[in-house]
Amino acid sequence: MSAIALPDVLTIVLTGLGLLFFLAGTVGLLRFPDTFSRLHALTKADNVGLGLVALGVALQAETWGQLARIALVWVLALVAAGLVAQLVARAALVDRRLRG
Amino acid sequence: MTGEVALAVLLLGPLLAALGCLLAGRQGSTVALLALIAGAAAVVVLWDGMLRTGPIEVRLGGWGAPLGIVLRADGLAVGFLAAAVVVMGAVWAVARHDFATPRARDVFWPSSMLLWGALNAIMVSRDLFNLYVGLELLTLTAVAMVALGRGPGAIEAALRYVLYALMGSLVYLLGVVLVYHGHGTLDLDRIAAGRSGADALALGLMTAGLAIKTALFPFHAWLPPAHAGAPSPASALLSALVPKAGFVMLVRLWFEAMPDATPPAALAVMAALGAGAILHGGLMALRQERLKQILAYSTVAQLGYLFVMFPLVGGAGAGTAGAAEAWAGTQIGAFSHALAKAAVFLCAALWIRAIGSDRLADLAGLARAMPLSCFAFGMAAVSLMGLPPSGGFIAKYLVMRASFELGLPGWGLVLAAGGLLAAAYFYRPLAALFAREPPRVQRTPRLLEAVPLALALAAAALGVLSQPAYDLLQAGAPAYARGIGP
Amino acid sequence: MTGWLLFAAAAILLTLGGAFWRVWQGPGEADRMMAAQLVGTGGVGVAMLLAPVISWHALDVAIVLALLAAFAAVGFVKASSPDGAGDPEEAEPSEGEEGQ
Amino acid sequence: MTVLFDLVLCALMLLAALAAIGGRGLFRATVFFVAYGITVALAWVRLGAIDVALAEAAIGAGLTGLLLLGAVARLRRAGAPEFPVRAGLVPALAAAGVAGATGWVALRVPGAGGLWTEAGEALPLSGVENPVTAVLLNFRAWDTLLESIVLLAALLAVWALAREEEWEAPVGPPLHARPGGVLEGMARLLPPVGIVVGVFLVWAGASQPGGAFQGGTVLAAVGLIAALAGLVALPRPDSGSWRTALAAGPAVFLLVGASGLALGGLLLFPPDWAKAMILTVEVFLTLSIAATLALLVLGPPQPRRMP
Repeated sequence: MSAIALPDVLTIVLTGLGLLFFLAGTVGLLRFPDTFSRLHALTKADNVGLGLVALGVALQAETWGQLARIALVWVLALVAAGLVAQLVARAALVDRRLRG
Repeated sequence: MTGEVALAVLLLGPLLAALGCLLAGRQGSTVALLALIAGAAAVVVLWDGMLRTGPIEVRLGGWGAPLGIVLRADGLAVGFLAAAVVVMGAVWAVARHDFATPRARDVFWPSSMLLWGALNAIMVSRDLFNLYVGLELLTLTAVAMVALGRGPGAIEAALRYVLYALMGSLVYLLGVVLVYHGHGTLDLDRIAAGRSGADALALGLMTAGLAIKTALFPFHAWLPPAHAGAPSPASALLSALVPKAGFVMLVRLWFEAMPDATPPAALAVMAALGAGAILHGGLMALRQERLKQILAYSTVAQLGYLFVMFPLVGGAGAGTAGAAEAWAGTQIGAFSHALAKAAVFLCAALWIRAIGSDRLADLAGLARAMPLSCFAFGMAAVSLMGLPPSGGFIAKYLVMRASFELGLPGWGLVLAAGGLLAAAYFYRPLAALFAREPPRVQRTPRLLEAVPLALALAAAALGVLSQPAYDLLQAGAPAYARGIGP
Repeated sequence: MTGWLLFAAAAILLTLGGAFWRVWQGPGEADRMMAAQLVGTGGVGVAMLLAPVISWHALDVAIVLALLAAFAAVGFVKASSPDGAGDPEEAEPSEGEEGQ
Repeated sequence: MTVLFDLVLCALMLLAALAAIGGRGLFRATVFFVAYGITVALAWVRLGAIDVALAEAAIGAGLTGLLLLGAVARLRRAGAPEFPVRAGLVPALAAAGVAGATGWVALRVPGAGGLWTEAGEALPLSGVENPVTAVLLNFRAWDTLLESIVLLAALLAVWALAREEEWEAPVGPPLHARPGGVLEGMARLLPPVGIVVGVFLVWAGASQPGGAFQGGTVLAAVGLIAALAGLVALPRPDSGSWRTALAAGPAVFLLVGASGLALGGLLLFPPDWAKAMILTVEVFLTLSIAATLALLVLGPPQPRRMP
């Protein structure tokens, strides 16, 4: 049984927390009553989750290039999720058939 | 080196020409003509070089198998390269008049050059995956040509074609994966040198995929609507050349790459499917009211002839003179079908231009107004029926003789039945053409009518000049079919 | 560490199972689309978690996934606009009684 | 842990595939197809095939989703009945049988081990360090050359679907968006990033996963986002500059391949020049792949007035 290095502990903690957010997002997606609240649960939860996962993986990175890519992934995901949530919500608002 | 340059002209030339046609727009047909002239010269160089030094092999990029791709122009390949350039040239002459609108012109010229390039690539390739890529290119260009046809029927036919073809591709590719798994190579000769427990399944999958692409009965349902729905000059390419690519790949697989994985029963099954195609295609052709549909079903039947070869070349007779005759007869049959079928479809193209229809009833009396093309149609029909003097006759004669020599007369009788059916379904259009009715037609230049006539005469000449064709086909033929004792 | 990262990746995949259920169940098309969006974000997370384990080049896959995450959703909102080529923001919400 | 991950991933992949073909409704099937593309990309990552994962992520999860959703919407507007997307039992069983037999035989028959050794030995002579790029652009350049032209053939087939009188119209539907809206903002934000990513993938392809196809797909995708927001004018199929873009990659590839004849053999890349030749080909190929894919997704030319 060897001691676990500090970055590894942090990685486990951060990615573990990220997992919880993913789980929360999914529970929201499954349990919330209508389309708009489901949208809301999802974009918030999985972006924080993804951010925590990204931080956790970043601690394992070996080069600056890898760090930069991890950051880019997260920023892209944030932007995409925000824009998409906005667009889909708007579409559902305009056309109620999309809400089911 | 000369051979390598000639191959480069035949492989890269059409592809470059296709890009040139895309950029040239209005001048597309001129670009295509230049490529065809260069291609014809290259075929002559290859043919000559091969007769002097044997099959010409090129290791692309200098790598060679197993890492790289090997090309080889053997007798079979050069024969099809020659047939392709002749048919392409004839189609060029008619298509130049038929595809005048911007859309038709802009799609047809690049597509036809790509189709020719893909065909050439398949004929000389010795690599299973490279063959797959060539077949994909061929199929997609063929689909583009079907989609060029008018009306929703053409789109439906193109869609059906695409779905069948994709299924065939995937099944073939699955077989290629198994071969690579078992042999660690994709090169035909290296596959032949080794054995793997996966060979039987791999060959089965690849055969199923290629049977779909070759429209072998009962996988032929896509062919009649596609070939009848495409614009007629395109139909000539599709019917005369495209299914032959799948056939050549099947021959390479069964007799060159995996001769050990093919039990006699499997060979007989292939021939039985061919027999099914001959009977079904012939009977269906009898029931059609439109000329192009008759011709399309005739293609289904004629493709069936090619598969009767399988138990005669492989199996018990392998390596005997009979096998060599069946081999040569079948390939000569394929060449003469290419020439004759292109001729009849080009006739259909001219007649549709002249009278706006291909219904048998509307063709009545056309022989008075367009005697040259009607004569060409008759000549080509003679070859397709297998009557002398024609390539079709020599082909059928050689294969039938082989079937009697090898003690398998049943297959010979199937060919005879197919000939009778062909005579029956060609009787109807011929009777209409030569009926005593005054035709009302738009004038067609005589020179255009001479194009199908030239093709029909070439098909007839194959019958007279069968010896050079036989010698050509012996060059690089697999040991099975070389007529050397076992 | 490898074990934990793979476990976390598997756990995120499991939460995506929930998103699959929402895609299947709907009821609205907006719900299905947003659930697919969650699958995309989860996929980005999994690709990041695999990076230290399999190959750091997996981050490039994560970037491409994140960059194109919005792609299907944009197609969706375009397609659901009246002429199939517009944007929900060009239209007024028709029946907004529950969406205000 | 690897086993657990593999099991979950395979289960998801199968679920997505079954739901895409087994459920009712085109829209749902399409969404599952997108989800399937994402899981398949992850499977390629897991197998270490990053090059394939990149292509699958861009094509399977990106472009195809857009294409299919557009098709679904078009069918609806045309009033086509919502036909059941339910695979028949017979084809399903046949497909399962073929897959099962292939898997069984592949597991039972010892593998010959592929060509890793040969490829490794030849790699120093190939001009690049990424073995995948060496195979695609050097050892088996003829395949790749033909594949790049296959894309063009597919585009010709799509263009053939246009009616004669539509040939004067721009490709695709007339795309527009609210000026200053969210969609337009996105279309201004993502393409610069995407161009950097796409160019990086091409440039990096010589030494690490990436290459013309992956880079070209990303460029096509961000170009399409700009087009979807109405920021770029869509070309007509007879536009000379666009046709040049379509033909440039294959043309340069063909000419470089033919120039090999002067250097000793068809498609020969002499080791000293191989890197320069391959990079030249890749740059032009990227441009053509991006243009071809974008035009493929946009579809045939359409009249500007909607029915």
